[in-house]
Amino acid sequence: MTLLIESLQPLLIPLLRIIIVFAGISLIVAYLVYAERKILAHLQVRLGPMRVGPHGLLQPIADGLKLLLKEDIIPAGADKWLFWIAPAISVLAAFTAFSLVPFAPNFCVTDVNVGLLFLIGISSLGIFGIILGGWASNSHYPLLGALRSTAQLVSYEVALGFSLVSALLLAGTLSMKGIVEAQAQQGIWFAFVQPVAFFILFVAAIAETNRNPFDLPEAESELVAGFHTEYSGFRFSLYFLAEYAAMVLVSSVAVTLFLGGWLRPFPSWQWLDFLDYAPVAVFLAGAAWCFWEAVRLPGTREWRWQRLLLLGLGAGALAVAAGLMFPARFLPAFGEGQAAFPVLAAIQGVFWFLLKVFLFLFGFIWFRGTFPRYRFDQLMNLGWRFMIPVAIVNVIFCALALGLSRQLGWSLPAALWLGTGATLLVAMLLRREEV
Amino acid sequence: MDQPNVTTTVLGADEIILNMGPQHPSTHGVLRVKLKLDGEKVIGSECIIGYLHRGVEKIGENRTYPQFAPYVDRTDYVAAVSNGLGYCEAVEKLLGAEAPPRARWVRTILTELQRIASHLLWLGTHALDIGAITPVFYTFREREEILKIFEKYCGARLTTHAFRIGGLQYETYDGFEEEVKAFCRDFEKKVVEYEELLTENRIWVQRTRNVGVLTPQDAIDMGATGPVLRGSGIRWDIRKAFPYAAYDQFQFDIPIGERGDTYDRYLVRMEEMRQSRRIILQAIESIPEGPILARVGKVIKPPPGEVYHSIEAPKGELGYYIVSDGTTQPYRLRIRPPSFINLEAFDKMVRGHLVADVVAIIGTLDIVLGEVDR
Amino acid sequence: MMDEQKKEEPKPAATPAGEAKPAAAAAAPKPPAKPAGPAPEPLDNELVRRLRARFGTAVGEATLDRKQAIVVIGRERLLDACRYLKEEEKFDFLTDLTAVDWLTRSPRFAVILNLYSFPRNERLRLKAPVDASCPSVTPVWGTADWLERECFDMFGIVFEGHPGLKRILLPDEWKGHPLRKDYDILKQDTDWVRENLGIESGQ
Amino acid sequence: MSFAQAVFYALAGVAVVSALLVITRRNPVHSAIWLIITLLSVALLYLQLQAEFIAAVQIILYIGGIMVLFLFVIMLVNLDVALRQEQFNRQWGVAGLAALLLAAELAGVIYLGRGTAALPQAPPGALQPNTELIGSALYQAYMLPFEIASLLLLVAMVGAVVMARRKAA
Repeated sequence: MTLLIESLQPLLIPLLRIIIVFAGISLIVAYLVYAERKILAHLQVRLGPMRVGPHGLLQPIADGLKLLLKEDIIPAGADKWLFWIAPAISVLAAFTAFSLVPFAPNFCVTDVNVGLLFLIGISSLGIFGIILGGWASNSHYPLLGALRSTAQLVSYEVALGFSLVSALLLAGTLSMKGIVEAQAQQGIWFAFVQPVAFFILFVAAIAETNRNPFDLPEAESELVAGFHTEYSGFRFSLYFLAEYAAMVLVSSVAVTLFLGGWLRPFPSWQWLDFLDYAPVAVFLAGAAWCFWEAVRLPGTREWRWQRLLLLGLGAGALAVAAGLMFPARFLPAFGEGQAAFPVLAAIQGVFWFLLKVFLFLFGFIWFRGTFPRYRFDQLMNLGWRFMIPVAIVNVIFCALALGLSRQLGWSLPAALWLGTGATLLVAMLLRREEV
Repeated sequence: MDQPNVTTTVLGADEIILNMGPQHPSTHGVLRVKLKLDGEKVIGSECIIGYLHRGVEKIGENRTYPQFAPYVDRTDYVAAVSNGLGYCEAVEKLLGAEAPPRARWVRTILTELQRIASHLLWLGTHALDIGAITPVFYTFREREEILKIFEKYCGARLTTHAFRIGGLQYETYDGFEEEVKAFCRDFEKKVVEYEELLTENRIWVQRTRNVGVLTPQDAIDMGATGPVLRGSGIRWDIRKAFPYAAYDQFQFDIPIGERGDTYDRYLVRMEEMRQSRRIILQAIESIPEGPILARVGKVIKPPPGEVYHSIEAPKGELGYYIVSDGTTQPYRLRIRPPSFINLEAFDKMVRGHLVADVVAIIGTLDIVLGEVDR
Repeated sequence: MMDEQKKEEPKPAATPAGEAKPAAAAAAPKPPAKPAGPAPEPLDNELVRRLRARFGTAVGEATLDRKQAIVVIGRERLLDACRYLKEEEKFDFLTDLTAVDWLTRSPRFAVILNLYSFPRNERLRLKAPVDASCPSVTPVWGTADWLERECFDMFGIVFEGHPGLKRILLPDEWKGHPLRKDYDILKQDTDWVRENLGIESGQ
Repeated sequence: MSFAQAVFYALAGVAVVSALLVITRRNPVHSAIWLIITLLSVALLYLQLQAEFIAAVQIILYIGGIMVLFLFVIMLVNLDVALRQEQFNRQWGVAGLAALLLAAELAGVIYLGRGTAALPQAPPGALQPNTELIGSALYQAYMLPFEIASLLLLVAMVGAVVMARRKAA
């Protein structure tokens, strides 16, 4: 018995991490949907969900329950086995890939030395969920959606891959953690020296996650709902989950590769060290807002519960802020003595990482509220005749710059900016040809 | 694993038939389109309509002239005021009567407001079809203001029945002028707002340029009217060609397109909204005082004969052909529906385009199925 | 009345002398007291004369009703007349095509073609008395396609030479033509309703 | 049998069985799925051999790329016809015999040479750094073969484009 426990010991910590990541991502995804609805609503001069909980905060839970309880319909002519398994593939691929994302220096499920490759490999399995789901439905719209999806994902994966290569060249490693560490070491986020690659990654990421303006596989006004037209209830919610998880995933990859992962902005500038206290400030601000709102509520009885809730939330936020500032000397367990506030130091990486991911996700939602949809041939043209050539040119110039700085001792950022300029020139030429 | 009994859709390298509608998000009602596809390319199409057919023309033969007026509101139900204007003027012509100036001025104002409302609805849904989900909320915001004016004027927002044979149903309410002026003042900025979202948006231009091109010859041959005809570059507007209501009193331009594509029709309608605003502002400044109803008698009984009267409805030429046999009911009442005839050009516009363009083309035709099917 | 005349006058500069309207306006009698109202009167202008010269007896009565020109054309020369009007007289736009059921007359129906000319800014209404069939004008104006289908659907008039004459608004299997005068307003194809909608009555 | 061996045999078994299913399924989409499973288990075998890079590339290229295109093409063709066709033609007896002969020959060779061909033990840990080693092997030691192979692929690609074009014209 003890032997069994001992042999399971090495599995325990990863298991715990997996559970934390899984639960965290599920929560983020659920509230991402809420955030999307809210942000879109405010872009569109309306309020969005307001009914379930204060400001509709419990809406995701209500939605989830509704989807779970809905009737699950399998179309008569469908290939039942595939119809059943396809959404599961999508979700599995999206969630498994998170095991390779380094959320903080001390927190990721696993760090493999070919981590990035594995991540891309696993996330590319998600396509099968779409293809097989579209095919198994045995209906025209899903099939067309699946075909569009396939072509789109395969095409943009190439551009995505090339944009990653330039970051890899700079980092000199395929390990996700190593890439962030390389950025810390070089004292600059790769987005600043490889803006073209970052831009291409951003656009390709939108295309890979089927988001507007590249949401053709599920273009509502053309293909009803694309590949998941025939899906309902729980299976539909799986697709939904997979799609949003994929959004978080590509944002995480982009943040890791180009925005310095868990690093705070300008980690090498000492005078910006006060930024380390940003998490505390956020919670304090939250507490202040709660208290202010509670005071502002009308004094009548019907607002009593609202007020209590707000006060409770404010107190909770205050408590969290206090907890973050827990001094080291009362916590011998952390004992290294490096950080004055070990809890804060521990939360630091995750805080910045998620903040950047949310910024990225906000971009996704903003795009959705702003742009019309591309047509299929235009999407392909953009991918093959603009993005991929530019990405390749960018890789070449990036490698050249690296060579110049290594062989001739040029300053690396200067060489890279030169390369970027050259890439932009090429891009302009390509653009002109198209018009 | 059991041997699956899959009946796969025939998707050879040749053709498939794709059925769009009658329940489809972007067929604007119950239009059903059968598309013959080669891959995603359309090589033929057939519109199947009539799902909303209510026999309006038959009803017209069985109602007295005033009784029928509310029915016309329900043909193009997003431009009820225009329908009412056309019908009332047609019957007035049949009677040989004419509405007094004040009535004509108010009719013009309300009809132009209705044109703006109808175009706003079109803009929102058209953008939505092409994937821009935000403009629809902005346009509905402004449309709401117009509907509020209608509601204050006649108590209804959609099927207004605002006019009466011989003039107006109601006198304008207190503050009507101010509210219309306030709307016009704000609306100028709002149009700019829509244009900022779309006009120079690369994707919008790519999605609409050279899509659904209708040459001037084809437009005339297919009987297209309204913005569809003007988008093809023909400067023709019934408000200028055969002025009715009080349009001969006001200055306005008729925008036209150059290439006859979806983008041109978009620009034409955007400019039409501005011109409508211009007309409203001129009209509101010069509303004459006086009676609002001509003396047409309690019982409308036109002498035998027939008349065709048409107006420039938001969607095109809306005509009423009425044959009277001297009784209180029309002997024959024909509505020339602009949507129906504009939709006829659909097949010509859609060939050679992709499925995604079909949606854009349905949107640019600005059809209302209530009017197509009547 | 004065205002009415002004309106009827062709506005755009593109218009050459509109024959029908000014002649009519000159001929129009002063409107009498209210109850009488407008009445049709005979029309005789250049266009009608040219038509008569070309198509002889096929051109029937020409009238001016509420200042709108109406010309009756025999069904056998209808297509030729349309072609002539489009090509020579520049009536390039078929605004509308419909029919009227004169139950007691013979021929029973009148097919109405509402023409418009962009260069002249002028309308002209053709009437072709027909019984059960009428030549199709689809070769002349593309618009006629759906309009003739609707006419067939509603009146049962068969348009000879139409590329695909079938019902357009009603279901293909529907029996009866609703706009005929002997089709009561409450009448419906109850068999169709029962079979396809599963209810006893659609009303 | 150690844990590693058990994993190996399980993966190998899955690979072989699903490979058999690939050729026996009537529905090409199902065949493709079994092929994916075969490829996946092979990738896992690579992983067991500490060849992480090869495993990742196997997944990205074969499963994420080639199989997706396979499925794409399968969906475009008429499956009804494929379902109605005979899956095995009359030569299957001869083919089976040939396969049996080949298997016997392989078994014989392995049996006869069982002492001589000792396979080297897999290194205890991963070759570090895995990716760099492959990189330097491909670009230094095997530069020429690598370039020739890529040239071959280029030729194949150009050929495919030319063929597709001619058909369209």
